[in-house]
Amino acid sequence: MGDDVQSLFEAPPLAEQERMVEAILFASAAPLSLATLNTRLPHGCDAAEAVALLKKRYIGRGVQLVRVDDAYAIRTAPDLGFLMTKEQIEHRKLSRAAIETLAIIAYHQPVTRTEIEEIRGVSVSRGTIDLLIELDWVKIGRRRMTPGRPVTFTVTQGFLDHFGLETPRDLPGVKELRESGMLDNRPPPGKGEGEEDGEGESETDDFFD
Amino acid sequence: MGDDVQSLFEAPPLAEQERMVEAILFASAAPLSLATLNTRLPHGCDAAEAVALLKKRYIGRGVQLVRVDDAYAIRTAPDLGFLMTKEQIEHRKLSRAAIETLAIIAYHQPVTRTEIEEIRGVSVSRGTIDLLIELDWVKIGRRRMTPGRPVTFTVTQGFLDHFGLETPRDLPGVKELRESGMLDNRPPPGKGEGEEDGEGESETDDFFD
Amino acid sequence: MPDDFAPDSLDERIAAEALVVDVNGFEGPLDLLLTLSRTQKVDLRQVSILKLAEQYLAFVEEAKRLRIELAADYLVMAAWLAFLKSRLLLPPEPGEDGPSGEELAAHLAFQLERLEAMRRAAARLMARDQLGRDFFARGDTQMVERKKVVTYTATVLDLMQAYARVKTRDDFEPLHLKRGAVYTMEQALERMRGLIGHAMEWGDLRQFLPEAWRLDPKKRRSATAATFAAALELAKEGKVELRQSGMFEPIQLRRREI
Repeated sequence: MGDDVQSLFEAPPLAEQERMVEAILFASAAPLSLATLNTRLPHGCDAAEAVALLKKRYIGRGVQLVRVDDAYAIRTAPDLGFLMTKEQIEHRKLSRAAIETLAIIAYHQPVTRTEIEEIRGVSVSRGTIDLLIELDWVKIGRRRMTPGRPVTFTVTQGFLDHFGLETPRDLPGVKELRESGMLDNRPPPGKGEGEEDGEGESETDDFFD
Repeated sequence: MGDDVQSLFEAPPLAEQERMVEAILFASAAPLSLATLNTRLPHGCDAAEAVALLKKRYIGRGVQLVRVDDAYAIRTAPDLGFLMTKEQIEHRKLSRAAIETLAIIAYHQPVTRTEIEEIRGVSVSRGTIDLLIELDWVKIGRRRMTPGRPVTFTVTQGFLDHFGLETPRDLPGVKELRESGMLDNRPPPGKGEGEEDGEGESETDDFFD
Repeated sequence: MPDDFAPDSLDERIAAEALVVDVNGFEGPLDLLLTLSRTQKVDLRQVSILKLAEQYLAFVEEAKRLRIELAADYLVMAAWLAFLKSRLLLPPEPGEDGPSGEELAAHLAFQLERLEAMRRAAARLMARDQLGRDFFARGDTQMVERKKVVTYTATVLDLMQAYARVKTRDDFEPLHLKRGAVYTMEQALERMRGLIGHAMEWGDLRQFLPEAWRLDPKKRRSATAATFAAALELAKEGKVELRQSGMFEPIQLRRREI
């Protein structure tokens, strides 16, 4: 687009952009990425700056602007949950197996089914991963570049949104677990060391660093 | 109730009441009357006063506190309505024929229409593929260098984005689906499980490598 | 399996008994080991793997005595722990390779510690504020007048299940015939309508079969059935006459004079 055409569509002032982002985020139940916001805003707007301003404005209010992965959403302040009995959704109680599998996927991602089974010491039962995918908490990641090229699982933006996490790095205790070696994929002694597990580890590192 | 009992349940400060009303109105699916607000707020609160404060706070913002009959709701500022047009989206589930056709294209791409029909065992209507193309999930690929030079179909970047995949290779094969319990279909007794699964997998590999 | 092993105290016996009764509550042998290790009342890092192996083996013995059937996983673990125990107690045979008892024990200790760590992490995760329980999304997202844009949704699960359905359909619908080998009655009817004009004399029904469908037995059967059905249809319409001299004799057909 030529310069003269662009100047016809000058971006609105930042305060106005902030209002626009406010309106758009208020109207959406799902988190919206900066890219989505930018396509919805008039030409020349900078969603990132407007979001930063808006976030500051809502500090300490009844609703907050939260970051979920690379997206943003407005959510009620957690300390006011007790007022919301009307809106509370009856959550299906997850089985212990499902909760543990979810935690292992979140902390060890990307993780294969075999690795989940090794950590829990039992096979993943039919339907557990299915359920977690259906809840939009788990999705399929890249295949592991090891023999058999197994499918891996990772957590979703929906998971982060549900548990109020900005990124997987914000999982409770993840740093301590990593430092104490609890997120290592240590091969049992006597088994061919290195190859598979070395790769597994480096991939996990990629994800968190 | 005696005075001394009431003092045990002192109303929160007005600023806190305003936060509460903000959170309740935000999360509510419908406008709420002052009477309803008062039943949801802690004892001793004055919804009318809190609503008045909140209304003032939102003046000039991207959203406003508006009165609807005798109830209150948070709504987009009228001058920003033009930003909301994208919000009205009707979600429809894909038909069984469409999702099966899409799955076959994803797993076997590039694939011709005749091949899709062979795999599905029924003919594929023109409209099904047109819809998938219109959704930007499927595109026309290269012509196959066989008699008649039929066009092939492949999935698009839009498909990968929608399904949260990096590449179509990340989709698990039938054997993996079954092993991870994502597939309830069990092979009928008497049918050699190994042979069939092996075939399914090698087929997928052929197409991707 | 050691006969001479006896639980140290009555308390432990009772605990072991309670565990046996509750065997269904365990999520596999590792979970059981973790529970048993707690009875040692020390930090997980200080747990004696030898003692733990003995506790586990005693548990399995107890389950046998009470005729409680244990899943194969538990028995596999018992065999492995018996092996581990012997490795830990006996000096290694000269020239024996493979990991030492200490290495195996250390790995088991790591597995237990990791499982315990993941349990705690899962508990902390679930204790977090949750969407729809502690904090909430916008309740009313339909804020302006409707402007319908239809989008189609499908999840990756829909996609995978659809593919699995297609790929395993043959398993479930054995009667789903391959298209290529079926000659339909409509096809036969169309062909015969063109031919009966010439059928002045009685002729075998089989001569109406299309050329390409006469050799392969499967195809011939399909074409015969379709042609026979078509002949019946034409007879019903009063266009042809049919006759058969006896059971399993050829069926004959000729045009009906009007």
